[in-house]
Amino acid sequence: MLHIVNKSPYERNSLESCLRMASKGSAVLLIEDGVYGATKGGSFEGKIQAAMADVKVYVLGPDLSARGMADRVLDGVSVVDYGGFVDLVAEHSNCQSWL
Amino acid sequence: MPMVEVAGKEFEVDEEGYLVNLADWDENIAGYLAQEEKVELTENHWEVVNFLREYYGEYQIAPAIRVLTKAIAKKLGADKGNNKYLYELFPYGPAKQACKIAGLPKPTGCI
Amino acid sequence: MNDEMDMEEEGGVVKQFMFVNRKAPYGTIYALEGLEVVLISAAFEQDVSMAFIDDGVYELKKGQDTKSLGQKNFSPTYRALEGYDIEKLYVERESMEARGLTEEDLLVDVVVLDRAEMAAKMDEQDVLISF
Amino acid sequence: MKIGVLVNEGPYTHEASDSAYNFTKAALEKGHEIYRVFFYHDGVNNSTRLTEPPRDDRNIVNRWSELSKQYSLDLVVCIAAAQRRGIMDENEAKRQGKDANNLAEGFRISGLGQLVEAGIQSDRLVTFGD
Repeated sequence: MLHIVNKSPYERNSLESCLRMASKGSAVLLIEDGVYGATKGGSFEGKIQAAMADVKVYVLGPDLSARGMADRVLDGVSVVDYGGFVDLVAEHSNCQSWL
Repeated sequence: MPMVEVAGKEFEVDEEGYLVNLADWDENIAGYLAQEEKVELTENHWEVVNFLREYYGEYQIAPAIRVLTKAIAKKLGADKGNNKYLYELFPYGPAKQACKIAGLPKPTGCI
Repeated sequence: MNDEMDMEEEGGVVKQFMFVNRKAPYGTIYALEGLEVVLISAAFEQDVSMAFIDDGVYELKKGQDTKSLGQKNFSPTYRALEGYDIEKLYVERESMEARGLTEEDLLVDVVVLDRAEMAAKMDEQDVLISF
Repeated sequence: MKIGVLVNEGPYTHEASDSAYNFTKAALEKGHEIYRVFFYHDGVNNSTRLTEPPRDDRNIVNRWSELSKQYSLDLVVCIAAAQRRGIMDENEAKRQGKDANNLAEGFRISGLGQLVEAGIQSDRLVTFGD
């Protein structure tokens, strides 16, 4: 399953809820303001790193660059473009957007 | 929007003849709305109209036709809870006509 | 009363649809318009369920009274779902408890799932629509 | 693969419509079929042809219309949500006795059933919103 999160974890609990519900082996894609969740130095860093033991984390490159955070991506998080976003949707049997 | 006067009471209907303020509804107005739909209200019609008003009062929606027939079958018996019976009473559709006469809002979420 | 024409079969496909509710009522329109989709989905003969997670649990709180708001109180409509054959209402236990609510506070019968059970339910869906 | 897209927010305030557009375009360019893009909630505001952004900004409405033309994309606006928010095509405006209509080219107004149907017919349904 693919989980899509578009909210900053510093503003809303979407990412936290998503990680609570994402089962082992699923993927989490961070888009829009959600990309802040995958960056270094913030207080959410530890939570993402812990989650990465069970789930694969992706972040949308165009949203990251737009926010000046392209050089802050956490190690182990994969950066994808819109084509990669489409591939993730196609590869997983279903997807849930944590609006 | 057009204003209509029935039995000394003024009320508003929309462009398609639906009652605008649900609270305005009374039996005289139902009679007027039925006349506009060319439906002559009998006891059997009233049974459905009153059922719809009760349903709306309880759930705040007008039921889907499938749900209406099922619920009527449960309350008034299978001889009344079927499409044939309801369409005989309301030839242009129980959804459209019975709801209008019952003063319920115009259905919006059509398929 | 939305399906004057009966849209029964869609080529006989039955998919598992889950409507995921995570927003409180009245503050935004998502809960109300989400419910409208759920009611329509009943006409398509699919395997429909609703999940209430996070603030979505508040949608089911008993005793809602919107008179002073001038908004329609749509909470009674959740009780109509049964008549639409939508009977799988799942509430996540952690979300409910975190908000100080119990099953007795809810206006419909629900199935309370803990988070692992809810996660498993989500995984098995064909289509998830979230509001 | 057949993909359905649901857009729940209007243009400009939220990035949702931009994300949906960029996703849809990328999917089409990769050779996927977009079964339908369905606009719900404030998402219906993506379909008003009265939109007139500054020249140096993107025109979100026209962008959808053009994509629709290029790929014969089915852009469906929910009628119930549209009526609440003042989005109308010519027929609906006539039916409601309104003096104007504003639906942009390439969009059509239809019922919520179109969303459920998109879920049934598509291999995947992706939601964009707030």
